[in-house]
Amino acid sequence: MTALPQTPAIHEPDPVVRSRSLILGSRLMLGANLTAQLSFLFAYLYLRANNNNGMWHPDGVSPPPIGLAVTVLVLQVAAFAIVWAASSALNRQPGASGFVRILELGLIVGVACLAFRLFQITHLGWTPDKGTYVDVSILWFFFLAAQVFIGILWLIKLLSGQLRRTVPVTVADLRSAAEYWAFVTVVSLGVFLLVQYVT
Amino acid sequence: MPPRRRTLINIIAGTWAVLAAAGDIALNSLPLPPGSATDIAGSETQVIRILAMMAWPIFVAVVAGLVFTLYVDRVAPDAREFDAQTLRGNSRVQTMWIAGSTTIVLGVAIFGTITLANDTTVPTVAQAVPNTPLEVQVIAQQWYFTYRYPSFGGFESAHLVIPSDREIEFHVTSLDVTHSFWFFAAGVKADAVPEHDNSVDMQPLKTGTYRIECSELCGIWHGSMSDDNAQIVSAGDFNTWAQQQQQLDAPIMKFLPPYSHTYVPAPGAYGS
Amino acid sequence: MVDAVAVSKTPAAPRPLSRTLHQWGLLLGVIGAVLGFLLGYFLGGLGFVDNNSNGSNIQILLAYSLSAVGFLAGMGFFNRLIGSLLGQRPPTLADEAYLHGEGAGLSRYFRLTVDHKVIGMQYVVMILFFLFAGGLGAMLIRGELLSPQPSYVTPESYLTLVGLHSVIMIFMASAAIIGPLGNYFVPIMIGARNMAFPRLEALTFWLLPPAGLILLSSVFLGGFPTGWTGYAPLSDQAVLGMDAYLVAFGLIGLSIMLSGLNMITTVITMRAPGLRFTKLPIFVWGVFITSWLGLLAAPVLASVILMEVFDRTFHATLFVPAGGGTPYLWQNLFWFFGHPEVYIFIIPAFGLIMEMLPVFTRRPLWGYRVAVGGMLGVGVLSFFVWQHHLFVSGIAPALRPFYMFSTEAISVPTGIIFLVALGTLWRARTRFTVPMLFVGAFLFNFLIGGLTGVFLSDVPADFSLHASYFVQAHFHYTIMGGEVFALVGGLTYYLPKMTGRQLNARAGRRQFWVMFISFNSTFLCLLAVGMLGMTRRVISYQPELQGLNIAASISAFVLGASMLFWLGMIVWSLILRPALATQKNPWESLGIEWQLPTPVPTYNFDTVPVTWALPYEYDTGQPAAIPGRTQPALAGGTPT
Amino acid sequence: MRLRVAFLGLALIIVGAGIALFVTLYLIKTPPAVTAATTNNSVEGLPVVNVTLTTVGAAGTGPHPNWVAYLNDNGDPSTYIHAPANSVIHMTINQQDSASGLRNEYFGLVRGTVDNSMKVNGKTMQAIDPTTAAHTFTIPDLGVSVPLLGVTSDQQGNPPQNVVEFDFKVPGPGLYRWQCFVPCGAGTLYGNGGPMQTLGYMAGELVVS
Repeated sequence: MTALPQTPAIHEPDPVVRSRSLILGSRLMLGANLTAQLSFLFAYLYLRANNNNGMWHPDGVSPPPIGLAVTVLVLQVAAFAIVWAASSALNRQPGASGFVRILELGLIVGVACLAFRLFQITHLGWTPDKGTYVDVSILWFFFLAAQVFIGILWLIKLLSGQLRRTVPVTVADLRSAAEYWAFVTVVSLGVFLLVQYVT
Repeated sequence: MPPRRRTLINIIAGTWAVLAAAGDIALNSLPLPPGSATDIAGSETQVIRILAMMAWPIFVAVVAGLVFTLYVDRVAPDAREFDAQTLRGNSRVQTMWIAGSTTIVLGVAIFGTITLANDTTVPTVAQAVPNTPLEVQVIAQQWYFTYRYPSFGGFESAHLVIPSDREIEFHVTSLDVTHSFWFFAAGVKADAVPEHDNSVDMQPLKTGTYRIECSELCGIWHGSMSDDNAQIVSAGDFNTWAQQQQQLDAPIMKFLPPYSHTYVPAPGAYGS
Repeated sequence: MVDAVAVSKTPAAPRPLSRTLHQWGLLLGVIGAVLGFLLGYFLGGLGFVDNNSNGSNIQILLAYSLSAVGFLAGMGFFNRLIGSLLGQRPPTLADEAYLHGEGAGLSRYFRLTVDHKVIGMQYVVMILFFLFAGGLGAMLIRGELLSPQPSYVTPESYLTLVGLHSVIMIFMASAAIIGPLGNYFVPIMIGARNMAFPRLEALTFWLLPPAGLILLSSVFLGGFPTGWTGYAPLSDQAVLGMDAYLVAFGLIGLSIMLSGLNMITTVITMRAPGLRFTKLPIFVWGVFITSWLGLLAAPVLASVILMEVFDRTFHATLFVPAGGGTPYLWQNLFWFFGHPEVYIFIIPAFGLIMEMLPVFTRRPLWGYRVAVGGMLGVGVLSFFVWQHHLFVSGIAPALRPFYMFSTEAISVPTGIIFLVALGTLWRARTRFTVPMLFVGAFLFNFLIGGLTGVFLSDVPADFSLHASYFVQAHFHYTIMGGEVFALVGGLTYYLPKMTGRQLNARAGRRQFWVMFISFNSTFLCLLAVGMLGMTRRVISYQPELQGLNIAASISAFVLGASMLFWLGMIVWSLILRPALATQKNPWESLGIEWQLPTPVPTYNFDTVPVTWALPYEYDTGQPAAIPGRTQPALAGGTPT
Repeated sequence: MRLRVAFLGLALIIVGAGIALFVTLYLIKTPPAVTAATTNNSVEGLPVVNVTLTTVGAAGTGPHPNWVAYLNDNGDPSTYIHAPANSVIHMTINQQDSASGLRNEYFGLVRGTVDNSMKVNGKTMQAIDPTTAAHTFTIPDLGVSVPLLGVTSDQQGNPPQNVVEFDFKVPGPGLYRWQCFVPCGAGTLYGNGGPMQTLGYMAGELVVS
């Protein structure tokens, strides 16, 4: 027991390993997220195929208003595109702070997207007893809203660390966030197509 | 290989052969459940028997191998002997093992598929008796099975009675949560799912009184949702019983809903 | 910005108040839980959802969820999260060291500590607590089944008892090996100083005690009638205890998922230089494969629980046919999670026994690569078999042959584990220590578990055996006879490393034989009653089966007593017996974990060794790597 | 050291005893029993015993005052009936609840009683319209099932009630569960939750000794 040298009292984690772990961890999280989304997709298609009692899509239930839905989707795509652009900007010039303005814009668009999504959910005129199309869609919208909310928190974390000069944003951090937004955007697009057109 | 070890291996192999053969002979003659009251119960019994006869020698072989390798060469926990021979693997043995187990698995799967195909198509036994299958609806509700006989005016009964000379077509459905209709002796098990028609065919072979139980957890009285008085009776007895039951049911007949494979009962899901 | 300046002036300033709060984290957590409960109860009572006559679901759901959040907040889990949202400076190295429990005594076990070894020990205690709580349920169930009619338990209590026993055991089993031994030894075995995400690791542990307590508290709300499978629409109908089940299971699923994420990342990114995947100890492989199952399967559980909450609370009809739903939705999604879940139990046990086998046979693991392939095969196939739980449910009859085949195909990779075990044992001079006895018992029990599984995978046989005690005995053979036997053996093996004390070998040997024989006599009887037509989860059964049930119950009581005796042995060696200086490496293992001092230093390694081999080279007697110094290349040990 | 061990042991014993007490109390909680009153009458040579129950739309007392319930003479929710073996139970049910309708119409039929009939307010009936049933009294293992006619809104009396009387034979000793088959657990899915799954309300046991 005494033959070995004492370990140092304070051990500094290797920053390279740390950043690899963060990238890998966030991608694994997307994998887990994907299986959750797939179970919603399964529920949607399975209940649609079952149409028990004719209650998949009973009379009087219409898809969400197309204008609002398109707005939410456009904001979602825009937020993703802006975050992606910020990530590219940082990637081109690591260390430069030009990306901050772009990222702030992305945050604002993201918040707008969340606000419109919540507005959409509360103004659908659906109640949960109006069949399963309504049920899966509402639940899925909520799930997406939660995902966007997490994306917003992520951007806030990056921005506040950068602006207060405590935790400068690294290329890897921003790329992970951009990948996350890409994922949420693709899912939103899929949900939009399903809920609007595969009713 | 030292002679003593060879003798030991021979003894183990001999023990395996004797045990495996004795077990399989016993399994071949044992009256295994669920018995042979119906054609599908018979084929289930046969499948269970064959699987058991395959599993037993494998079980004995692995246990013999374990006992041999563990017991014969064991040393005390604090012994400091080492075996000089270091084995890291043997690709031939591995390939053989994998090929062997894959073959067994394929065989079992093909055998199961064939049995399943036979069970779900026309029964093989009843061809001598030309008749149409008797439709019997099993209605599960919390916590009771009732039975409807659409070819007898749709009367309903609290006990299952079926004739032994006809093929029976069960249609299992539920009025509330998921139940499972288990007619053990007949080898019939079918989930009763609300607004879903789950159909099973079978040909009774033996008359008798049997037990029916619910085999899917359905609430407080799940354990009591059984009936020890399910009967397979002769054709004559069945007709007598059906007439009696129709008389008993006469006061309620006008209130029963028209026969249908699934029901959407009047008090809806959440009342009203 | 004022704050930032202040912080940047004193970068390494200690923060006494936050540390005091942190020190009392458990107490604050309890206070947070109570406050969260009250807040949730209040918010739920504001009346934005109609109550039904069972009471207010939303109140209970919010109360439980917020109490879990409050508990974690009190423990200090959100400090860093909120800090980073506010752009605070990351914790200093001194803070990190404090969080690792550096220099702290026993108190580090009772607060948020991110040292993987502390978390491993916390897991040991929690697993044992829930193992015995679930075991108490089993004893009560067996006591009730002494008579074929309800005797001392009412039917409603019986269902709750069955439900609690099953969920507690599922919950215990899903973390039984990967929690204590995986967290403790995986970082050491891969030459890392900690997990990739230490805070996340602490979170995966601290999610579980609230989950367990919420689950147990369901008895105050009338219990839940559905067993662990929670089949809808029965669960839509159940009283408020069902909400406890949903919240608890949700937390468990979250923990499984996060633990999987953390383990995968750790194994991929934190391996010491030179440690290739082909040189990973087999236990690490087991944990690694399991983690993938947890990561990909548990989110499905989370989403299906979300759907059930929606159904119960807002009267949606996802599982109610009258409103367009279908019970099959629950069954499909639940079992899509549920079947990988049972391999989450058993694959770490495979890894664990294969890790112990070379130690006691004094030779390399026979066929390391096929062993890894076997576990991988089990893991991959486990995602394609879930419909074998639905053979009698009346959906998709055409798919039955496929699922029959895929289920039976799992026995090929499982058989490989037996091949590897037999190959390693072949002509080895096996040392009959207590852990080795448990390895042998694992192989025997799991053999029965596996062979009975073939009966259930065969559709015609399954028509007779499905949902009977045969199924119950089958999965107890795999989980209790497999995983729990591996856990008992594994803890006996590793406790000297974890605590510095060794269990009494003589008492252990006797305990083993009692446990092994009573286990088998219990579940062989139950296999028989299942074949004779006794349904699972019933309080009354056929009177003619009473004899076998009495035999099973008495054996079960003996089994329970032997488990209690084992617990007594642990307590005896840890607390009551005077501290004995045991050997550093009582099993003479070559594994790197045994080359470290006991207790293991906070950051495990001084310098991480760079040259690795599989730690099974007993012919040379050389450890794979010796921590603390850089090794010259070993024979056969150079990275390939 | 000694002290610590003793303290630990004491704490363990206290906690263990507490858990054991709680578990025991939880497991054996049963509603109050209704014991059959003996009479001098006999039917077909078997002694007759009397049992009287009341069904109400809301129990009014206990932990669930708004649940439907069978009440005993004291007005407590109670469904545990104790009766002697090999006797005939003369059951009187004061039915005070309104109709909610049967899920399976078949239970509108009177079965398993002496003469397969019942008396409602003195009038002999063999079946009722399933939509007018408020509850049923059904012992599946004895084949006994009696629908209880719901009170209508224009019915007189205080409280308005239908008195349902019937006789049924009790075999040898045993435990027979009984329940109601009208989905009357309002607000729960299929009306079969809550009171329908709780002993003392709409689920009970007939203990024959």
